[in-house]
Amino acid sequence: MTNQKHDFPWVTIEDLAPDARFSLRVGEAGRDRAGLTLGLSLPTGVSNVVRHGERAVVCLGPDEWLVTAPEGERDAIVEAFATIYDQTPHSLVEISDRELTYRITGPAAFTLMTIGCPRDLSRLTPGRAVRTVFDGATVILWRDAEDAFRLDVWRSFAPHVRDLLDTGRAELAAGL
Amino acid sequence: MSTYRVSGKGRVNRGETVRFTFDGTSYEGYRGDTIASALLAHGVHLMGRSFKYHRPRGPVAAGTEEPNALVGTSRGKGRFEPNTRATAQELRRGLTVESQNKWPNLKFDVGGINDRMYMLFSAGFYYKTFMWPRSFWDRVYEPIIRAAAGLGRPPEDLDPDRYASRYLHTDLLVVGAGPAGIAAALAAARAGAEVTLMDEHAEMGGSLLSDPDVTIEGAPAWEWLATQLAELDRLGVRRMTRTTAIGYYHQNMVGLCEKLTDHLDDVPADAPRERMWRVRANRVVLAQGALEKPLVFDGNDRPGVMLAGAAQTYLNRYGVKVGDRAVIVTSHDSAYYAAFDLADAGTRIAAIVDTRDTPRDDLAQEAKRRGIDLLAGHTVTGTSGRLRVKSVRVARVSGGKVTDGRAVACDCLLMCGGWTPSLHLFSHTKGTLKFDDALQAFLPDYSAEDCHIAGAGRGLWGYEATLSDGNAAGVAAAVALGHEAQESRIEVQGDRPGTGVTHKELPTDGQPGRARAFVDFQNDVTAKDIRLAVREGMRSIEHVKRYTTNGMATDQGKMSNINGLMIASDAVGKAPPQVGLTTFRPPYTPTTFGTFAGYHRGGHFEVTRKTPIDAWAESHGAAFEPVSLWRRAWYFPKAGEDMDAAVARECAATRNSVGIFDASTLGKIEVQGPDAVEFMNRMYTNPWTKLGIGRARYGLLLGEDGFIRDDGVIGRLAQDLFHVTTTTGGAARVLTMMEDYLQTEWPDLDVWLTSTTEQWATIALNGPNARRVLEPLVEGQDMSAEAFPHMSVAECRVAGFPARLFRISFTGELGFEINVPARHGLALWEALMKSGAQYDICPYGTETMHVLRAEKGFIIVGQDTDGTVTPGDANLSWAVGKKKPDFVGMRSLARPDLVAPGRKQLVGLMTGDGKVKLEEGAQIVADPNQPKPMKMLGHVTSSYYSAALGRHFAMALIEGGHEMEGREVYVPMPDGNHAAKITTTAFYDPEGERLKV
Amino acid sequence: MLLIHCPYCDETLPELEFAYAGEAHIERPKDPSALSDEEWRDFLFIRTNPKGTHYERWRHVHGCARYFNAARDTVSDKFLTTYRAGEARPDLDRKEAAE
Amino acid sequence: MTHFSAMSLLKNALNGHKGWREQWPDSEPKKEYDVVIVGAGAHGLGAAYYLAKEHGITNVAVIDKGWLGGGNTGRNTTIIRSNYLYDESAKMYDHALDLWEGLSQELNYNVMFSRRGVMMLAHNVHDVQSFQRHVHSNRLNGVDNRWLTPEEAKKFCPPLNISRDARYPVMGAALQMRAGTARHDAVAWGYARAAAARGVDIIQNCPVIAIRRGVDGAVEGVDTARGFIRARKVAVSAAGHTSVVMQSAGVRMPLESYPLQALVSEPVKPCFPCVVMSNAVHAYMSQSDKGELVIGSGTDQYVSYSQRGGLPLIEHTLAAICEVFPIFTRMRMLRKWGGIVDVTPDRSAIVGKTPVKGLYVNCGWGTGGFKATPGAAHTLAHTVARDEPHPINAPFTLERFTTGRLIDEAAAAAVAH
Repeated sequence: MTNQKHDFPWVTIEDLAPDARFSLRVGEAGRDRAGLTLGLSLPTGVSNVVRHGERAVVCLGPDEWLVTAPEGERDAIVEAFATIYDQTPHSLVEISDRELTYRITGPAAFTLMTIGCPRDLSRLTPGRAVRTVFDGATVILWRDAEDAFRLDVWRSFAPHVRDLLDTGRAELAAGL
Repeated sequence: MSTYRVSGKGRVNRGETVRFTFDGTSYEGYRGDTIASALLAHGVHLMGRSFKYHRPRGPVAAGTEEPNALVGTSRGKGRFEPNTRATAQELRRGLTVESQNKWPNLKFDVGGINDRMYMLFSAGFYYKTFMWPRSFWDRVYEPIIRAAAGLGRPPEDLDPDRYASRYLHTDLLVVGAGPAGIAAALAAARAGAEVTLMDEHAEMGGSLLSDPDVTIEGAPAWEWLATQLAELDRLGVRRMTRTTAIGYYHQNMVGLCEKLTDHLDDVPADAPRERMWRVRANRVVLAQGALEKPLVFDGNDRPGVMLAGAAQTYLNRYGVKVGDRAVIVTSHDSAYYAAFDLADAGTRIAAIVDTRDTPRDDLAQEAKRRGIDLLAGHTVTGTSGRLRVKSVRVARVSGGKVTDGRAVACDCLLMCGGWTPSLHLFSHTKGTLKFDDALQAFLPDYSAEDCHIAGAGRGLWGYEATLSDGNAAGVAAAVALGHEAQESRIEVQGDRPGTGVTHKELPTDGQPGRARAFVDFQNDVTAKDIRLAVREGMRSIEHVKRYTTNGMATDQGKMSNINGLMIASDAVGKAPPQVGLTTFRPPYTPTTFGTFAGYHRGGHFEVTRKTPIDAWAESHGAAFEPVSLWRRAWYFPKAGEDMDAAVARECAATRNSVGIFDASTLGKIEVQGPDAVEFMNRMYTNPWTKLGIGRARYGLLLGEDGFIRDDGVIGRLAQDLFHVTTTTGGAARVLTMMEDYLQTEWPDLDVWLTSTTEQWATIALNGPNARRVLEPLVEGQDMSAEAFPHMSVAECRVAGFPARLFRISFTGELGFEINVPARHGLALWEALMKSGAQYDICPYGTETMHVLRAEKGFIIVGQDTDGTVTPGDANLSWAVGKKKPDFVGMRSLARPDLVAPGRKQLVGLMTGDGKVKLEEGAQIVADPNQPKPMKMLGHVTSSYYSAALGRHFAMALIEGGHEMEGREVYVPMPDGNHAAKITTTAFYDPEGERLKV
Repeated sequence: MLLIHCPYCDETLPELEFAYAGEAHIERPKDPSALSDEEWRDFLFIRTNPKGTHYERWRHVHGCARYFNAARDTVSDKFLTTYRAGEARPDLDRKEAAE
Repeated sequence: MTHFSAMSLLKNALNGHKGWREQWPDSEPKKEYDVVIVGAGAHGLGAAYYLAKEHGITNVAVIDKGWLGGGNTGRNTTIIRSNYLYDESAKMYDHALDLWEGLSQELNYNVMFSRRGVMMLAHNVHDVQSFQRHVHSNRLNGVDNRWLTPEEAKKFCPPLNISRDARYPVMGAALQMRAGTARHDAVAWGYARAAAARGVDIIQNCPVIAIRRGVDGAVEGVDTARGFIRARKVAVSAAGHTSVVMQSAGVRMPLESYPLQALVSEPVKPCFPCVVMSNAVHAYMSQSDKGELVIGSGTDQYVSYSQRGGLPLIEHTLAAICEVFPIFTRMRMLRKWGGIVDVTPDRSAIVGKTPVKGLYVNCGWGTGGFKATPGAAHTLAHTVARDEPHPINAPFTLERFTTGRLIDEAAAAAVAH
């Protein structure tokens, strides 16, 4: 990449504090009710994100959503869904501890992601998120802005992913 | 010193000298030189020895296709590599170069004896001999053959360098930055396409770098080149140099290897040596140009004999003339330009030998103007000189007769047998080639991928033609990508167009059987080897290649394939396409293992999964064992303890008081929904309908073939909610299998599956004191035996953390498994250790877990089962719901062989005195004195020392074992035959009294 | 590495996100116990393995996690189409004519 | 047939190698044969040779769609071993090994069978248990196989990394000394030459279009690109293409064909004295007589006849090689290629009769077919000649998929062939 050296190889990798996370599974019939329970309309179409206050919901599959919320809202969400279960069968599983999250920001963030992610990241426009693969590990990849990504990684895979991110950052710093 | 450097020529940086050594001698070159150009500048042609005959060789080419000038290169310990192409490796300060395949030295090589005996070493000679006496093959012949083979010496030390990789998505990838590639990239980029342009050389320009005198669009070639490259940069084209497209894979995925540091004097910290780019392009333009073919004649391999185009490159690109007195032999017009350039630079051209009768008039005039002797309708029949060519024998060819042979003195012989379109990457796509009779070359035909071929790769010649074709390919690609673009002709003055003819080996006035006319230089394959192969029945080019090894050298046939084909097709008597073209295979040029391995070396080779409690285990001296991707604490040795001692202590502590075990790696799946119980009924062998809320049950999972796949304890937390556990290794497999059935066979079921393996940290507490340790920490659950009996599950708080608490036992002792959110796993562990201190709580690892479960006869799937074991075989019929209409694997259990007598069944095995440890995997026989092959009844699956029983015990799978209880069998081991009695597998506390607390 | 169109995500994505899952349209019998040993064998083991169009299953395992079906040419490895689980085998001739 | 020997080589060397004649003729098909074998790989050619030599059946044609030996015979990594777990497999592969040992002399063609030893590395407790089971079972079956400590393994193969810190530490190894490699092309050529010398016709570039059956259901012959060839016995030995050929006879097979890749490095001086297999890491390597490191990769996940194969697999394979042999990172891959392997549900072969009278099949060798060559060929010839299986191939039936009597080496040990 001989003509790319002028790219400022600056990138920051941060560990984020955990928030409340749920895997929400519900059929088409219950989708509206489930959304209402969260105070929003569940996004349809994989990779779409809907936010409501500090809550964010991303559609990961045709009947699967990842719900993130501040830790303080955890119990309220659990209780709210419990009350609708009989009329609206669903599965709400808390997974707050399943994944760890890294935030990758900076002008070289995009390039850093390409060391592990086989997707065409230019098609993941800011504001969207997908489940994908990073160096063999399943991850939820959020693109928060042009040069800001988040990776949710299963806890035991996280050090492996972090190690590669650090290697890549050092490589960028070396200018090659 | 460098007598062959021509002033005013070349693109090397004369302002920067670079010192390096070759076979211990120090030389000076310039920045931008290759090893070969720098050595040639000192008049050194001899750079290597050939593979079979150890013939002295010099560079024949000026690029990566070089078969002869292969050297070992090094930059210090761990950074040595064999078989580096001297013609491609750029000089760097301190580069150490050594020649290969010679002893004691390059000029005098004992292996050269092979050359004297060449008549013995004909094609495939080794298939015909070395067979007697039979034992000599292993001990004598093969070791000699092996020692003689191989080129460079292998690396011996660990490589300190790093290797990297990236993915890249681009609209258009242009492979090759010669004139056609540059024109294509520019045309597409101007139309608005996003373009990546790459080239294997240190700088872009391709053949233009060797042809400074043509004028393109009014500008001298190099000026035009600089302008175009600047515009490419302005248009944002990603330009990559020192980057080789190694392979063309499915759907326009192209692998690129970028060399990042081999040309640098010093390697920056953290810089990778090479990077693999996995490029996915919407469109690809292949502009790989063409490769010059050697001519095949006796002695065409002596140092000083090289391709005319290579000589032109050494002169124009590196400012090096390859000799003082040259003879040119050619069948193509292009060599004339090499001759003219060399003549103009001061090399005396002794003759141009044109194999064609009528040279192009303008070329003849130009030759005449320079006073060059032009011998049309001539051939070369031999050369002389040992370490450097001294003279060339030229002769007239008329009416098929070779006459008037005479020697012409020279110090270099420049040959050109025409040009082969470089279609390697196209060939990787399984694109088809068609033979062009006029060009006598293979050209691209059907393409299986979205790619365009441009320039010399399509058989075009001359700059105007290739530039314009490149432009057209770029336009076509841009249009295909949805841009608007118009083709335009790129005008060239002083163009160097040309045509030529293709030959088999050149005619000779000598004895053809004695001619050493090389086709594959490195592998020493001669024309007569190829004819011999055909005579022996090798009629397909693949057979010829494999029989003679033609095209199997490190240049992968770039120099030799077409010449070999021409000769073979002549010998077979068929047209070349009917004899075939061997497939080009990736990589385009040899590529380091490191580049492919990329980041996946050392600790990063593969993920190592660790539990939240792993760090505690590590700091407390645990030994670990790998289990699938996890590492698990195996045992916790105290000072002076070996594994047996540690395990015996851990077992005893658990049985006598309390043990603590990290079970976090167990797979966990949340099964939830109105149809959860129906789903469980269909997946598992067991019945689930009547399992009460708050109760747990052992679950057994079969494959559809009826054999055991997985097992685990499953708790029912609510009417519609099951907490399923799986084996550590089976977690992903089981969830995949469940999803498969749910999504594709039973989509009507209202149930959802979520992996919670990593949500929970799981700690098992076992032993008579387990409740005493746990109870003080529990809130929200009555822990009494009545309120919380064996096989219960509850949601409560433990040590202040929300928990899912199971009362289950894999040890036969009072046991609990506490699941807490993973972030609290370590804190819970420490809380339990603290609470258990007064009971001498003992952390134990997987080995103790295995012993304790075996004492109870509990199976480990994968150890006591092996993919051929049914529930009945494993004493688990009780876990199969007899009244269920169906479950996965049920139908297979009724297949004839699964109900036939004589199945291998799980039993206990006890040796007489209990002092012998039967080896796991040891086989079981009824009669240890029978001759081999013995009739084996089964094998030992698990074998341990039991502290509780005070003896060794084992489990085994034995034919008809369930009927054989009490019978004696034998276990032959290396130390002798051991008698053992077949027992049940309930070794310890068979009545389960210890759970009733 | 193949590029695969996921009919649920409606995106064409690298093979590394997907897992192959064998021949498609082999439905598990509703009542396996009613089958002869030979019929059960056919379900378990007999595969078409064609040289040409192959109907097969994939799972977008590192994505939406759905199983889906594909028609792929086993000679060129090119996908002819992909479609959702449960949908009928597409009429490829008609599809081609329509495109 | 010109006898090959050091003398004949010397004699020909003196006369400019003019005396060598074709090793086998390129035959035109006759109208009828006693036996037609579909597939001129080493298995098919070997079966023809043994039909002629041991059963006196010489009116035999071996037909191939391309050039002989051009399929998996010429595309594999040439590992030969017999230390299989199950009696059925051990007997088959050991039978083959017995034949390998005298094959050069028998065929008068140096197939360069090299007893370099095959070492299988154990990287975890499960591997240790599994390989120990192999060692024990092999010992009682009379099959050579022994257990090595990591240090012994390192001594046997110096480039091996036995550091305890490795991601996949070596916990021991099973070594079969009698095992090794052979020159794959020579096996096909040697059988072809010896079969042709006994009257077998080898018909190349003649695709079989269909197997023809008569009204009674029995085999009548094969339709080929060069017309119908009558034969009452047809043996299909077409590796990855078996399903397609069998389908034409109305027999559906429990087979799937997958792309398998292999690769070699540039040649270097001898540095790797044996064959090493590491199933857990997926690394298989030896060094050829020419000096190339010969490396087996894995199969792609999908059914394919493209012989193409993807890049990620090669990346993984070479990462695995660098994990087990870290000094080789600077070695260079010279070429990689693909083959098509036919895989059965239990990863063991099918050699024997079919439900169709006169139709025989030899297939399903997966990645392990080369080592079985003489054994498969020999027992197939027996089955065809006598219309009943040899005791050694008797368990390798099609019926086992109905009865459930599988020979599942892979399930038993997670071991690749």
